Amino acid sequence: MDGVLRPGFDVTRIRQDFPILSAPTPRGKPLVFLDSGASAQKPRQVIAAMTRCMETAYANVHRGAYNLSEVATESFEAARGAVAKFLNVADSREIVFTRNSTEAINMVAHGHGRGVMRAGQAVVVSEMEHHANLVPWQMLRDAGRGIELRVCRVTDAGELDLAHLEDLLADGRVGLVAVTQMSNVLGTVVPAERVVALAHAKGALVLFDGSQAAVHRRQDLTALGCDFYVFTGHKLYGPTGIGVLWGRLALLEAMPPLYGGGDMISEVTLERSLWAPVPAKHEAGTPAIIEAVGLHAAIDYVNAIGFDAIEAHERELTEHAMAKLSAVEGLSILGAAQDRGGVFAFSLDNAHAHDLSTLLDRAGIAVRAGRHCAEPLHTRFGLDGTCRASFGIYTTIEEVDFLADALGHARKFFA
Amino acid sequence: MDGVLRPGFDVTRIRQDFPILSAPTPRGKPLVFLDSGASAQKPRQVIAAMTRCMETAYANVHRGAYNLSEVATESFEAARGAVAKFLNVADSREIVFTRNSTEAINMVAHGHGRGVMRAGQAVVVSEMEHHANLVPWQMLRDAGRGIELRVCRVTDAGELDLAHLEDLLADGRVGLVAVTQMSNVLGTVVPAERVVALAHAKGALVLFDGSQAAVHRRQDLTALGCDFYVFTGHKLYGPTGIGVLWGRLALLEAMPPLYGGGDMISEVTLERSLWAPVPAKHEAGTPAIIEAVGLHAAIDYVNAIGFDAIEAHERELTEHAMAKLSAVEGLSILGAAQDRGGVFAFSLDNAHAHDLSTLLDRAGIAVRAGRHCAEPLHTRFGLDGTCRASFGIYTTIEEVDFLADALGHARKFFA
Amino acid sequence: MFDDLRDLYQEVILDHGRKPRNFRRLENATHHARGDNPLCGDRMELFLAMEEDGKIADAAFQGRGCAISMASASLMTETVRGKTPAQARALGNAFRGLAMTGTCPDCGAELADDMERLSPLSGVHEFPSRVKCATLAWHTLNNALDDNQEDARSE
Amino acid sequence: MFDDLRDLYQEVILDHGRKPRNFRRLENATHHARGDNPLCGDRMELFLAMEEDGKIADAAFQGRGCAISMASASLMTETVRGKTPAQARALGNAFRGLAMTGTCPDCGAELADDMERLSPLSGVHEFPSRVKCATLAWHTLNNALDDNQEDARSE
Ligand SMILES: Cc1ncc(COP(=O)(O)O)c(C=O)c1O
Ligand SMILES: Cc1ncc(COP(=O)(O)O)c(C=O)c1O
Repeated sequence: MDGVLRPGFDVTRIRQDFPILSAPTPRGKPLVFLDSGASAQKPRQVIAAMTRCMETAYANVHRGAYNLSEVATESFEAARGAVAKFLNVADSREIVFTRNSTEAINMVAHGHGRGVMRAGQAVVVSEMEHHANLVPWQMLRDAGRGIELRVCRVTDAGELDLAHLEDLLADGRVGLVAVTQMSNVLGTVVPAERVVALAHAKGALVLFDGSQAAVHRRQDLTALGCDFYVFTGHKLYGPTGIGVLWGRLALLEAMPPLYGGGDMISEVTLERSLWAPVPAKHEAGTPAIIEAVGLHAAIDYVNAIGFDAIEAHERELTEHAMAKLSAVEGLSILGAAQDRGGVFAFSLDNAHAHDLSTLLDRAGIAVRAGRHCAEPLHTRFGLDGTCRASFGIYTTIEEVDFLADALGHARKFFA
Repeated sequence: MDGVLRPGFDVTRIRQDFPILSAPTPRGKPLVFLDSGASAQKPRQVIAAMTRCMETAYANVHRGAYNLSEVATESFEAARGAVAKFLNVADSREIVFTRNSTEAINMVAHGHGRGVMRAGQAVVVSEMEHHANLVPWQMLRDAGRGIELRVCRVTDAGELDLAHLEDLLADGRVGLVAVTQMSNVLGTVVPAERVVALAHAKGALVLFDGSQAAVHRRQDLTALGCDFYVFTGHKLYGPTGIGVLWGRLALLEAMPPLYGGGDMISEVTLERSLWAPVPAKHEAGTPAIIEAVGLHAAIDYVNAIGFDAIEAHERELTEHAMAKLSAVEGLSILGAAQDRGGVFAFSLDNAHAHDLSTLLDRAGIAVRAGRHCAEPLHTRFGLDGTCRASFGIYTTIEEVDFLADALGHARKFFA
Repeated sequence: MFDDLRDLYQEVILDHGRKPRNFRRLENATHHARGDNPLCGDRMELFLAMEEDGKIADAAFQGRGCAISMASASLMTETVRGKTPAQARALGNAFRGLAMTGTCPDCGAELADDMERLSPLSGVHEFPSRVKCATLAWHTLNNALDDNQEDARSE
Repeated sequence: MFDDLRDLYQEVILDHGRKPRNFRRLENATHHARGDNPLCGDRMELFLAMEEDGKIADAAFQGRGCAISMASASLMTETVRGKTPAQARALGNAFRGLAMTGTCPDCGAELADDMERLSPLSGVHEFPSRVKCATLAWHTLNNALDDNQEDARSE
């Protein structure tokens, strides 16, 4: 493998893998990219894998009997295998490639929600969901199938209110608990094992939205024991256009397909069609072949660094950021969960989030401003919007210091 | 722009743009890639555009207030504009990015079919549809909403039977005619203007599956006057993971969204969500940003060559292939449409399609074997499967000759 | 650190942003509309009271948003008073041009004074994602004049 | 031009492919299954007649497919006759190994003769997309022995 990383964690070395971090900028200021939570940058290993696929090994998959198509099919299916290993699940037929997390969740809301759940059952989400894990369930609720939507509260500290979750589960009518494993606003890491235990005790399945968590923490779904899991390639240093739905085989098999087309059928007459086995059944049409190859390279890349190192680096950054940002006058950080990752939403007392992000951008600092696709959470905390800084494997302590410093100046600017 | 092409058509020069055509092969034989109809190869301009995006201009779109996100959003939206121009439609809000043609058609089958059409109405497809334009309509028919599916016959020559189409339309209950604009098996180019005239005269809308046609012929949807149109990026020398749904603004607005999530809503509370305006409403979640940029480069690439040149080259290839293949003993070509493009399905009298494709692969020739996701068409012609050779802008007369020659040898091999 | 941003955040803007003028409900409003910029969460409600002669007698707004959108709404309510709907719309068009390009070559003499008053917002043209903040109030104005009950959106 | 393909398409294969043996319905079949390879359109129906002692008395098939799948089915029907289900399954496993790797290191003496007869198909291991053609008949055999009414699929 090219670009094998030294053991330990060398952020300077890692930064060299990301061409954009040294690309020219409009005003010549170095890019301080603190929006990895929205989408991460891509290492050259990912870019190279996609290029190599297009330059030497590209053809449509599953269809041709010729060598090039076999090669392409092998690399596509190898990506599926790599995802299964990444999530530590044994059967790669349980890996369905999607466009992104959003599509993966919607597929469950349609296939399992409309196709398998029964009237009178309920779905539980939480107040801190990304819209991707809220709106599909609202649509299910509103589809006139008698499925209820329950919302688990978030505490003032920004944690999932487990006592409330127990209440919501108490009547045994909850069919599915669909919650984020890590908040994209509060940084809160949800006690996933507890959630599974509570839900399973009441006969409810569990879907985790791992869009953020899969980037920051090692995942072992076999140990975790959830029933569905989703994540999205572009946040994991992979390309856009590819995401993952994992589900237990029997669940994926029970789900009717949402899309019909090529590759997802085994027999078609004008009168009827027979579905192909899982996962093909849920992957109609030409899949994102080049992107699957890119995602495979991204997984190889983070594996080569290793989650021990990634988690340690993030812990260091997070603690440092907590200390530094708390010291900025007039700054308040949203949420104070015990277990949190490298995502910080904050407000400055004398500046609107949008104005603040414009200032920071001038200093070369990319942060997001707004509600981060989590409007109900902002409503719950009485906020119109916040700025958010989120870290990646290439984020440095110096960048955090620079952010804190810039925030101090921004407060003076608006004074 | 790098790689501007000389006026006229220089296939040697074009081939140099496609790295895979000179990449090493397992047995050292030059690659004769005759499976572009399944998926086309990618020119370096497309690869470079994607690489440039990832190396210098990548961030999530529509969300950040910082420069890099603005730059990414601009290039993403510029791709939408390029697609609108490519199809010659005035309003780029009518362009919805999808994963591929299959998704685009399914979105119409769900959004328009289930969301807008009424019980008692019918959809017309033809016998020569790709499964992508058949199975979604079967699923609509089987959804218990009282929508009928009618199938227009294909003549022995492999043309759409327009008299039958008129019959099917006669009772005025057809809401939508959804047909391929060019068959991926027969090469038949459908008289699209006639189909629109017949359908509109009876109050039916028209969707064209342009997956093949958009690659081979200049499209002008304003002149054509259809109502929905789909195509897929990977067949147009672009990346996988990106396709296009075009629909009239009012139709796209009337369609309820299929997926919920980020970017497709304008306001979310726990109780309800308001949809964003079209096209955002139909593009939930992080879109295929890098792939949209790649598709834009692919469109620029074919535009630089020009459809006059592309069509002339293909006409020459097609006529040559017709003559050469007809001369191969024991070979029969499926279909004999007046207006046909560079796609040939054929059978050899003494070899099964799959055996034949293995032989051709040994000679370096990549053709597809099977039913090409058009099982009902094969059933209609009483065939288990065929081999298919399909041409791209990089296909040469010499390659066609080589194919004809290899077919002659193959017949002797199995004699 | 941010000195080059004084072009965008001129003192007038910061002042109107902090203390927007005409920031209230208009009890005698004859026209009314909401405006919404989902990207950054700006939301406003605009009230107009029209005279019998068809001129805008009073304009006021409420809402929350960034300095740019608040200042723009504040300046707008000051500027449109006494104008006919047609004049107000024309001014809005000119302002959108200013916000997008930084100049207004077509602004004739009759708009000169008003554009002068709005000119502190011209710096926004260098910040594509902020143009919407500046134009939201004017989109909302059009909707109020149209009596359009849908939310205005600055696109 | 295709001389190096004689390894895959040995004369035996071409012969069995053109004139498959036991190509008929079995009227006295006790077991029966269908097999399907959607990628290339191979389809077959397999019939078994079991003796009272549990051995396979007769095996026959019908269907359409490529030379490899027809030859494989033909050779299989010849080979499994007189075997117990367990023996037939063991042979199928060994054959799948042969088709995938080209050799069968674990094939002990008791399988030697049968494997010898099936060995003309070993060339298929160099053609990953064709392995399924060779193994379809054996998948279908397992299903017939299981009395499984679902179509067999060679994956
Ligand atoms: C927690 C969470 N869920 C879901 C998503 C949606 O991801 P995508 O837009 O790739 O579907 C995101 C990211 O935006 C997220 O942070
Ligand atoms: C006519 C036609 N329609 C639809 C499709 C499906 O395209 P995709 O797999 O990219 O969705 C194809 C290609 O496979 C095709 O040839």
